[in-house]
Amino acid sequence: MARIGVFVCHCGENIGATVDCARVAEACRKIPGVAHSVDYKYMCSDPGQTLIREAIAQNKLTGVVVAACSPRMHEPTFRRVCSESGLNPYLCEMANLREHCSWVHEKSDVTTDKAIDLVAMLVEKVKRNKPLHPIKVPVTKTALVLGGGISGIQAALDIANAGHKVILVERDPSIGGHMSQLSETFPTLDCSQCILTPRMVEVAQHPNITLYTYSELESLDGFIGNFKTRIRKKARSLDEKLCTGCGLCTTKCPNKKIPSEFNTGLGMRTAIYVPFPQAVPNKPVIDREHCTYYTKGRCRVCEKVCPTQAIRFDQEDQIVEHEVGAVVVATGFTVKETDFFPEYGYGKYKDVINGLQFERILSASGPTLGEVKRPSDGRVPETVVFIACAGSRDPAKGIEYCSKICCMYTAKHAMLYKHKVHHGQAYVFYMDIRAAGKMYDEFTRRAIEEDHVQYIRGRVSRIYERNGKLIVQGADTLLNAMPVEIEADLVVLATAGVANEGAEALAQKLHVSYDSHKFFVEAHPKLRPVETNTAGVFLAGACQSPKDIPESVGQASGTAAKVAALFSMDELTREPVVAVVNRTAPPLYSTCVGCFLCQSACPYQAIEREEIKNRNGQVVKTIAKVNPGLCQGCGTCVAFCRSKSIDLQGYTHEQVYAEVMELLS
Amino acid sequence: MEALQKSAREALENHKAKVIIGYSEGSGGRMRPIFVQSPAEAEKLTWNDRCTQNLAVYIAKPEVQKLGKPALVAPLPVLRAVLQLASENQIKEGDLLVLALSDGRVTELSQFSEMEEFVAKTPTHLASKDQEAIERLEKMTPQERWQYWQSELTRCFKCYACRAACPMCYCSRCTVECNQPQWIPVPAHPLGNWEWHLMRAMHLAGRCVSCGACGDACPLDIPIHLLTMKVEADIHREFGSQAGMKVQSEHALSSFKVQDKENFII
Amino acid sequence: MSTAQTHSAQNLTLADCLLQETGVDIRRCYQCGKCSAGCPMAAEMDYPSSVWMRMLQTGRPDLEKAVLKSQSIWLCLSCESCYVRCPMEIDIPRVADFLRAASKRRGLVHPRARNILRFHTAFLDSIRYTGRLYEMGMVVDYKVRSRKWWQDLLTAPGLFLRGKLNLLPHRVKHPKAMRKLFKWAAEDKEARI
Amino acid sequence: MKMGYYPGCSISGSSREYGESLLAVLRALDVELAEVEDWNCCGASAAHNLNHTLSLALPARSLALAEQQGFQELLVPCAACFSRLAATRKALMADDAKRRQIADLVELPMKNIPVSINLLQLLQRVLPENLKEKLRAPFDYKVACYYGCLLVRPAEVVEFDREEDPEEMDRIMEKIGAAPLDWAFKTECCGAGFSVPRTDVVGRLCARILDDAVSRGAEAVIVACPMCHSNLDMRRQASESHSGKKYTIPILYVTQAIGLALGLDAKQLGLQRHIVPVRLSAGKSSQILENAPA
Repeated sequence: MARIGVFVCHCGENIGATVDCARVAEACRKIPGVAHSVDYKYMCSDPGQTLIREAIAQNKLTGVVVAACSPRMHEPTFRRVCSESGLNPYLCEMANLREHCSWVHEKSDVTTDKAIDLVAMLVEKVKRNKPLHPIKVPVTKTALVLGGGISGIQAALDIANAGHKVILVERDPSIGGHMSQLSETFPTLDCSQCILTPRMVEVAQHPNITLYTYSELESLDGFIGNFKTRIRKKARSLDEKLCTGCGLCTTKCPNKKIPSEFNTGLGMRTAIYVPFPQAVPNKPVIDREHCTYYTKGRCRVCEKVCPTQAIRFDQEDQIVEHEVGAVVVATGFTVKETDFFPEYGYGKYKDVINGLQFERILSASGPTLGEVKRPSDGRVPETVVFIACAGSRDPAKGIEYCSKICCMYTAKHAMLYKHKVHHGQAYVFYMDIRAAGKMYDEFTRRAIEEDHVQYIRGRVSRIYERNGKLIVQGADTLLNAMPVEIEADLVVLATAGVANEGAEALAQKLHVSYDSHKFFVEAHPKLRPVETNTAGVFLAGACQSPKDIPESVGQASGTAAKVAALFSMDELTREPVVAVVNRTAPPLYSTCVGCFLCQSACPYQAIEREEIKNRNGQVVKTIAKVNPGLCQGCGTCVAFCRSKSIDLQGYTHEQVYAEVMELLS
Repeated sequence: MEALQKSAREALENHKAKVIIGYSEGSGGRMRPIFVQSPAEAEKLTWNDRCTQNLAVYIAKPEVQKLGKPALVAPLPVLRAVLQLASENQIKEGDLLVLALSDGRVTELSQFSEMEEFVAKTPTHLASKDQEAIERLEKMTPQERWQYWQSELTRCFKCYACRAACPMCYCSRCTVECNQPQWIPVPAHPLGNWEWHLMRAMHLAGRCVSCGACGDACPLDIPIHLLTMKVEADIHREFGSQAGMKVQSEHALSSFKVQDKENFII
Repeated sequence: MSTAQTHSAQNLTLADCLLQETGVDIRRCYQCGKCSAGCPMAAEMDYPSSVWMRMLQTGRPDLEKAVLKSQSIWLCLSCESCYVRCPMEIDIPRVADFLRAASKRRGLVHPRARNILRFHTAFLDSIRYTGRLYEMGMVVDYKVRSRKWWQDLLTAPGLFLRGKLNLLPHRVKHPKAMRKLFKWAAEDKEARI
Repeated sequence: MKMGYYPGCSISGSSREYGESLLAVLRALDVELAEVEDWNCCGASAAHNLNHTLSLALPARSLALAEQQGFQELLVPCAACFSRLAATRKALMADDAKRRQIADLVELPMKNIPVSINLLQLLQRVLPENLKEKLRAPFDYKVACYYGCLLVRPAEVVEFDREEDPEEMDRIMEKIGAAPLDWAFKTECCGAGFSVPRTDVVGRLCARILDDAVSRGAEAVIVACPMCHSNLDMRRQASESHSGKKYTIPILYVTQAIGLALGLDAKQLGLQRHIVPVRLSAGKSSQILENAPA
């Protein structure tokens, strides 16, 4: 027979002023199974807790209902009190008299009646509660970092420096990401590569970091603390141990006319190549799509010239497997191409380029060695038009968001252009200048005031070419929308920052959510910005939304702190509020019929298949099984199960039904 | 008809199947299922407009499974039921042979992919009387519709013939048999009847192949098939998916998608 | 002047009426100016489209009246270049149609736009009676209305000699049906704002 | 194949050479047209300027007649008519109440409103792949294809080609041996409905168009709309007085260019009706085309 204790809290005036707490305690005393019922001013205070402790001991209580505030704050408090008194903590429930009753109603008898109902429901539930025990899972103290841009580098270094193993996976032949392509960085105008390359080298040399470049994630299974990952190491066609990075092969390769990805198509590279001089690792790869040996079956010049005989034409992709405890996703973003803009010529004008291309033109390591020359004819542009919001904040183009970084880099571009071409004229068409950040607004003001960049508030309607000039048709909305037509030599579109190609497929492999723009979604926009809905998978940098360098680095360090905190424990303790598939006596074994509709409904991939075998080892039935490591206790599967074969521990059908029936009675 | 008998006979003779589940004449002008186990019996198989039972209901039954690999005489709804059952992991590839009927022809199908192809090119519209009845219901005001179903469902005496006739009702323990807690009251009172039929409609949402067998089976002629058909049509319209079309189907109502709107969560 | 006088009885702004009648919501406009930038007529307009969008957004009766009195709304050629490039997908030519109807209704047509209005009226009158455009009749009608007797006098003989001018109108078989359409359209809600 | 045909008022009047050349070319391509009986003016561009409902009602009557006469598709060669008819169909398909009202007024059912297609869409379909082999006199000139406003936009109404820098007419010109130019004013407005009340505006807008075409070496401007044609051809004087330059470049309908390439008679194609004489340089396709103004 149940012996339930009811403890009604006044929460000072919070509940006491509206609800007649004494009457609630009095009424609850009459509920069958209630052995003890009292009210008290502050149940969470020390004397209040003592009250509960003593009552459990004296009345041999089998369950406790604390009628007080939201369980968010004090459920752990009261469960601890029960636990200390020898009662399983999951036999304690809270009725929320504050948020659900006193704060939302006027003082009246009906309000008190409702409070009594709320407590009575919980009493019926607690009568059916079963002792539960926290779930313990071990933690593998190795982190997987996906993406070797500045965010991935930062996260990897921070985790490695905290003493944990890191596996860093980068899709391209070298780490460095977009930051390695930039010329200078705002608002300080310091050289991007100069501050990045030491970090890249540190990654390569760190004893705790295993680096896989030219590699991609194949799969990720398991759950927090216990992931299993498979990584595809694409064939470099080269024995990395033998290669010294002398670079002879890349200079001798006869196939020199391949648009360089690193130089955004503005420069050329060879078929065997290192993407840029500071690459880490400084070992080439053979681009099999373009290599004459792979396309036509002859050449092998690189093989002949290699002093260490490192070339391996027959090398195959390799799959490596690792067990990891946490994942940091730092796969970055990309920018829209200029062919995204019909009104700006569908990408057919060579001198209409995007911001990343202009970075390469400005960069000392770029195709023009840092001299500003336009792509079509190599002339120094005398008039350059920069267009902000090219694709961003443009619902018609399907991108309604602000790409955040363009205002700043456009100001930087215009400034650097003026620094290099003193007599040149720079125009910036903008809608708003979004320069919120430390020293950011000062930076854009400097472009206008010191470098005399002409800012025109308005969007460009059209660009067309005439006699080697680009006619930019805009309007000045601060001057009664007066038409403005500029004959430009070069136009730089600050195109929208968008999710990487393949982001969706990656998100599905990682089981993380993504938004309609394929950016990965954080667990909470304010309070859990670096976590995802999948426990143990964290987000850093622009794969979550466009971000500048400081923000990406900050977020990366945030993920590292999360990972380090996770790795500080040998075991994870998890709430036992998980779903369980029932088991019954043979020949049924379980009422589950194995339709597995719960499997597709589960947001956490927590449902597995379990084969039930008879004594002879034959499979007699395949039923669903919930992996308690992955289950988040959301209850979706419970709602879907037609045969009511799944129950959520702590919220079983029987418990919830009893609560509802109590309310209806 | 002869083509059907011939195919059935061959299937048995060539050991492609051990038992043919089909239709034969019963008493009083009604059709009944027949389980043909020898080639000689194949002549009892028949096929006409009165064959409204969904024979897919038998394939999961243990007593039928004991007879060995079955071949199922399958007009379109039966075939769709087979595919839906396969999508719900109730049948495995190769466990079943299908003698699909359409336009008086018999097509032997053994692979799921063949069945999917067959279904895809066959029109799946509802019978005109059902379509009209649904349209009539749609035109009613919510009050009128409430009245209508109130009067229809009050008559139900919970014989569960609808459940027995439905190939999708294959649970080894039905919710109505669950008494801890007792979800659906056992007696046939109006509230309990409502609960039963609403639950049945919800459980079939996104799964009903619109065969109408439940309505045909009802001894009181309550048109309960309209409930599930209407839900199915709505799902088809809203989500584009249709039950019983593909084995690897995205179950419209039970597939979590990150793109699903979560605007109800603050 | 109170808004009650300016607008329909419900104290609605012109932007509200526009939204109700046409479904076009000019509150979406964020003043990027792309419409004005690409407008072939912007240079001749007193208020280019992005400016009158802003004026309407304020909901101020004086600015609304200024828009309806402007020449701009009559200069819109409905070439749709603003609409296809508008990042907010605002149907600006449709807004111009609405504003012209409202301007005419309230007698606020800009003096320099009256010839444009006269031309449109002559055009519609021509089809009101014959069903098809009777170009010569329409031009004569327009000349009577606009008193621009001499304009085009030199081109007409050339057109005639090239067989480009019909001397007699073509009439549809059911002129009554045409008149019915005109009568029904005259009760257009937009024409009443 | 028999297709519904909605000529529109201009083709029946001031732009009859468009209709003549169109019929001649389609006859040569074995395409039969059947004119919608008793069609009426679409109201462009006056109706939508003054009364939105009228701008739907006028085209709706012609569409209803076409439907009654059993047409599922209508060829509408005038870009303005095409735009009005297509927009009306779209509006009425989305607005049941208005459609029923108009159906009652015109006493016709209006259930399956025919789809309007423009001339380029039709040519896209009917010009044979091996057209080049059939040409008697390839039209080997540098041409500027001028689409104007309403042929390609807004995309949701016309559902054809690209809104900016369209390509279909260029492809057609390539098929008859011409060299279409990449130029900047393919879709810039010529002033359409302002021809009479604001000839000055038309002069300014057309001068920009002609300037760009001429400066890039075009020998002819090709159009597929009577409004564009009359502004660029008939209003040549206004353009010249605006820019102070003299333009001799002829304006040809796309059908006239095709007709010439197919070897049809210049008169049959109505070339003599142009205000700006069609003089194309000799020595290329060994044809000298000249017409004295009548």
